[in-house]
Amino acid sequence: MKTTLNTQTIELNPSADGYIATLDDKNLFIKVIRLDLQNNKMELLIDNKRVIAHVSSDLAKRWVTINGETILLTKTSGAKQGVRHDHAGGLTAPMPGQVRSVNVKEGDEVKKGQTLLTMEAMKMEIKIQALMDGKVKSVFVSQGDTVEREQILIEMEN
Amino acid sequence: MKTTLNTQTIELNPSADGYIATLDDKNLFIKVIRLDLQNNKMELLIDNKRVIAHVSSDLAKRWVTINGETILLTKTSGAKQGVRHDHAGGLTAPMPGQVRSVNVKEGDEVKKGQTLLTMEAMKMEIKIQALMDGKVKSVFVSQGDTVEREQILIEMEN
Amino acid sequence: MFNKVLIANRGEIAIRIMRACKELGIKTVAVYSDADKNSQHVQFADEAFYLGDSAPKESYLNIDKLIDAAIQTQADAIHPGYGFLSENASFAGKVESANVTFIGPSADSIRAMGDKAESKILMKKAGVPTVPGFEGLESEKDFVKAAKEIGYPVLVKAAAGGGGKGMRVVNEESELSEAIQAAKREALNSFGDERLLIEKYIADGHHIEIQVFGDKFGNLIHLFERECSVQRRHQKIIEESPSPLLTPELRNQIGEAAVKAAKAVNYFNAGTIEFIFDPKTSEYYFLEMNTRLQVEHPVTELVTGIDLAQWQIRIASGEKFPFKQNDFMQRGHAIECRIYAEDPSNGFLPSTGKLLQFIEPHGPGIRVDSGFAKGDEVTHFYDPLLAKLIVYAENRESAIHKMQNALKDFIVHGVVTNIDYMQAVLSHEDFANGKVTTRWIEKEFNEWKPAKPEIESLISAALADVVLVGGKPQSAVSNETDPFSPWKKINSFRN
Amino acid sequence: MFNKVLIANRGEIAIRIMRACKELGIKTVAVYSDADKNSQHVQFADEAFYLGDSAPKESYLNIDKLIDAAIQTQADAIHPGYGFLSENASFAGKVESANVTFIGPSADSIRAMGDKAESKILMKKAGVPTVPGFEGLESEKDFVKAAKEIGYPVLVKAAAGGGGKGMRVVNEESELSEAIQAAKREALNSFGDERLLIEKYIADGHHIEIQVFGDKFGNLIHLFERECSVQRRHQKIIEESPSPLLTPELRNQIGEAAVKAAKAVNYFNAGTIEFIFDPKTSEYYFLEMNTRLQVEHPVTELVTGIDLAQWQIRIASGEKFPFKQNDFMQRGHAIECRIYAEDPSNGFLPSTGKLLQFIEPHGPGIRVDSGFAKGDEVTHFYDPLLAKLIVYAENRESAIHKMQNALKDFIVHGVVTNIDYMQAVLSHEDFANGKVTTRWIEKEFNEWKPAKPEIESLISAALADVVLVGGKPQSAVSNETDPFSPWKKINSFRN
Repeated sequence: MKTTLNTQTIELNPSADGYIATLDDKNLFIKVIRLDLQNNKMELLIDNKRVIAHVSSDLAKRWVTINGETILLTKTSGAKQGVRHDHAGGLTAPMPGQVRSVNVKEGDEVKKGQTLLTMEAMKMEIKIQALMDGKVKSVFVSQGDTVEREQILIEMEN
Repeated sequence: MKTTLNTQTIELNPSADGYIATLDDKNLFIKVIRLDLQNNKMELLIDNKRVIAHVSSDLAKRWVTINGETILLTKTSGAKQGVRHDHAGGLTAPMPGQVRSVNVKEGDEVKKGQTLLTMEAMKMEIKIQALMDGKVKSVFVSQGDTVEREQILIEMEN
Repeated sequence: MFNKVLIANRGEIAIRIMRACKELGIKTVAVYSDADKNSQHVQFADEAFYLGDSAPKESYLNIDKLIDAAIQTQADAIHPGYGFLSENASFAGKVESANVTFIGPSADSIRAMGDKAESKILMKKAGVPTVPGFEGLESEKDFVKAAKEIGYPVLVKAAAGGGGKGMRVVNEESELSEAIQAAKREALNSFGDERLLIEKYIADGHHIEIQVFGDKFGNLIHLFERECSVQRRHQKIIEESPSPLLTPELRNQIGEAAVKAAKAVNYFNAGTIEFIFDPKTSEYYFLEMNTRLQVEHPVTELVTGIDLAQWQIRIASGEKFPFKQNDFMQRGHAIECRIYAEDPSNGFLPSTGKLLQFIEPHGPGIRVDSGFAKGDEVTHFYDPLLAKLIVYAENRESAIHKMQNALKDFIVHGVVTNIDYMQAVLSHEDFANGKVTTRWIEKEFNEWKPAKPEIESLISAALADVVLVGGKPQSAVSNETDPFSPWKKINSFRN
Repeated sequence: MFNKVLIANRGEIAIRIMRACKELGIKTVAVYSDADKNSQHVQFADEAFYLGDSAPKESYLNIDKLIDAAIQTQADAIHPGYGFLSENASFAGKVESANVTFIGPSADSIRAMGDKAESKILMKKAGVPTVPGFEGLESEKDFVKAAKEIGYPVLVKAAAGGGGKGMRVVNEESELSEAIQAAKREALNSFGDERLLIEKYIADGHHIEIQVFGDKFGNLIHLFERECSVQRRHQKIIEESPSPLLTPELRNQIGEAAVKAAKAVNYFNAGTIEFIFDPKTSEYYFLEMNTRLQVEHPVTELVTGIDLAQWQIRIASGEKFPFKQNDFMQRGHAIECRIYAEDPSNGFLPSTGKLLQFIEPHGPGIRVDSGFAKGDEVTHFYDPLLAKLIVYAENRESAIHKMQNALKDFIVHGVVTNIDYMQAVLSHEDFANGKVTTRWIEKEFNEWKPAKPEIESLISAALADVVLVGGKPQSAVSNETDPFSPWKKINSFRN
């Protein structure tokens, strides 16, 4: 089975007493020592190194904590169910909140870094800025709108 | 749905906004406020009294904790799946352990309270005594045997 | 003693206060907004009262609704927690007018300390050191003259202010005019009051605050200091006691100054006097008083052994505070880390979402004051504080080690947190040496980034999709809880 | 300092010691038997070493296997915990002979305190009060004469004994002969040694013990008392500090006696001197010394602020103990309840099974030292201690309230526990008044029965079958954690 997380592809195959993971043409041998389904916790031997990993899953996102350090990975292939479609060229709300001002309209030419829209969330002002020079294709929200996390606010074209 | 727990029969029927429980011809109105499946915890209103109950299930056994007090109930009817068959007239091991001595043999007449067998578990001696006067029908274990909880040790006949 | 207390707050502090109530045998009432209808504080209370919409002004900031809730639930008293209406003199007054006890200081004390200009004048009169500067100036000419007298850099700040709003650092005269205009504008917008103070700017100061506590009979003592210099965007994230900076003499001096400050406003209940401490000169100046229980009160509880939340309630109910200054000493060392749902590598932007995992650390000397559990939703409506992790150990070094271990065991998935960032801060040499000013984080951690995924993380994530499937492991080795549970089988009631 | 420590124990104490190691930066090795292969202490350690069969003599009591484990894992030291081999002088000696450090006192100290007759003679010589009586008697005539001199009731007990075995109370001369024969027989069977002591029987005594701690350089102090009079079948179930009985003068006196006792055997590391205290006369007598860390050490940690487990390790590695007697004081009040898997209404018979639920309480001032988690199996092979619940508060009354609340929040399903029994004990007037002798429970709680099922319990159990089904609630209201998890769907790897 092949999985791509962020930009890294991992191939997993069952072996006699565990799994073999292949990354960048390197093989690693994995043995499952113990699974704790209560806490989504796995105790593994990866090439004989003991690894305790907590893993949570939310659509294409994978949260992994090993030795206290938490990493957020995004499954970019191999996620069969319900992967959220990332809107190419779209600027999405980083968190739920309210639109405070919309500074551009359809067809405007904008510069990289220009503030297109401001939001308010948790008493903070959040600026939504252009990622590159380009043209505003569509504006989906107006001042005062309540928006959800990852809702598309503005669509750009280059 | 009817359930008998210990000797008490409860009938549950759905109602407009919850359930009606009938016990001893008395009706109680139950509203489910909140369910926490993570912890098998229910928050209920029973006749407008708020009850928070943790319930666990093991075959016919139900463990219920309300307000810090834990009660062990046995489902004696309505438990469709895998109820352990209680062996009529049988004396079972109260806990896992080892048989230290068997003091009777098949056909022996015994008096109520007579020690039929001793077990050792957790460094303690446990006496298995006759519950009433009677005759030993079968002895299923010998000295030194390791026994499991609820394993039948001796069968009696009156 | 009260029979029932309403807690006009949410999250960890609501639960903290409810615990105190329960241990005193008092019934508790939670209040909640739409967003909080299944929150932990609602589940923890004996009863819960719905306030309204998730927006604070419709719920936790709505004075009338809160007083109505107290009357309807027949609560004897209201505890305001911190934030929200806790320092609102008008709220305190209205609560008392409704014949409900306000668990906190008098409305007059809150009012006196609520205005930065007024309170500074009061403190000067009382002989409490304040930052050299002037209040009540109006013309720009007066500000220019004052700044010259004080000496640059200077700070202009809103008299009615708080939270860093309406505040500007001015390094030279040429910047002054613009700074005054900007600060006035912000002050007017935020507080409806454009009055400004001007004072000496202490660049590399430490934030040291003193806990005070008193009863309604004039007994008031201090409970030593908390050092709160680790701040991001003017918000404390790590607090500790004792401060690594203070000598016993300085501690006594500052403590006595704090008592003087509190007595000047006839203070009772729990309060905190914030000072700015200049490590170069060992001088300290009154900044402001927080007329409520602080977020970081647990560090004081751990080093002194007192239960501040319980005593707040007891004092409010009319009990005497039976302790004298000499009854208390600091023992050992306590540190608190505030665990926020925020992204330190992205301007500390709050992070919202469902908590897919939430495992709190535990063990000797570890205390977690938490308002969340696995499955809860972190919304954008309120402060993104998830929990406070507080440790106690024999000394500062041991406490840091304990905190590092405890942070490793704190597992939060579903929102980005500052846990890894805290680890970086704690393991920095400056922190170990106690050389941390309020601007230290800005300077040292501006470029902080979370670690890149290691090969183990990638493999674990890929493997999880295979072995942690549908609640049933593929492997023979498993700790599955209850393989024979009848609840595993579908047993629909209506069938 | 050590690089790696092997913990020759299991359950909560193994985890407690591993936490201490982790905070000191030391790697940990767990050992385990078949029954423990998935136990919490195995999961908590950095590495785990398999010993053998579940029977203790094949695993946790097997000296050769343990030393071999330490050598194979390259551990620098072994911590024995309590129970098992912790007071086995031969084990301590063999560990040291294998060039592994034994974290505890010297083998000589253990040996000297291991024999009740020998240690009593030593203590008399050192000027430590002992129960009036005689050692070394052989003929029945000598016993009769001794008993007459002491005055009835008297106690005969095995010199090599422990745990109540080979012990008889004799109320009058006519019972003496039979008691001696019975005690000798038990002593021979249990310890291979039929020597007996005879001494005054103190009927309504309190069990008061003193924690001592010292280093290898002759520094040794005491850390005050623990009152451990709440006992069932000679086993402590509730311990606290301070004792409600002691005056400051008595505390000092007993403390000094304990230091004298420990110094008489050149003691170092953690140890406990047990005394019997007669509340009628305020006299106290040496009973025995436990040459190891006690189960109830947390109450001392909470009132003094010291981390005993960490200092055990530091002292063993050769560090000096830097504290003087006056550096410590008791602050506040700590109580420990031992949570056992046992049935108090059925002779405290151990209860085994799978833990269907295991929710530990938490909150300010609450500490849980636990060795189990939900899903774990409680087996019949070992001591049925599930966890220790320890609370700290400002005074005894507050501590009792805190404990009562914490016990309410401790939820264990799958085995019968003593939690409800503890609640009954804690809410008894005699306990509130501190009037509890070691025989009090026998007298007051012999007939204790758990509560009968209330109507709410019956309804909840019935309803659970309906609404807690297959991980999916039937009701619209739910806190389900992750409704969209891909792991909910079957995603078999091999398909």
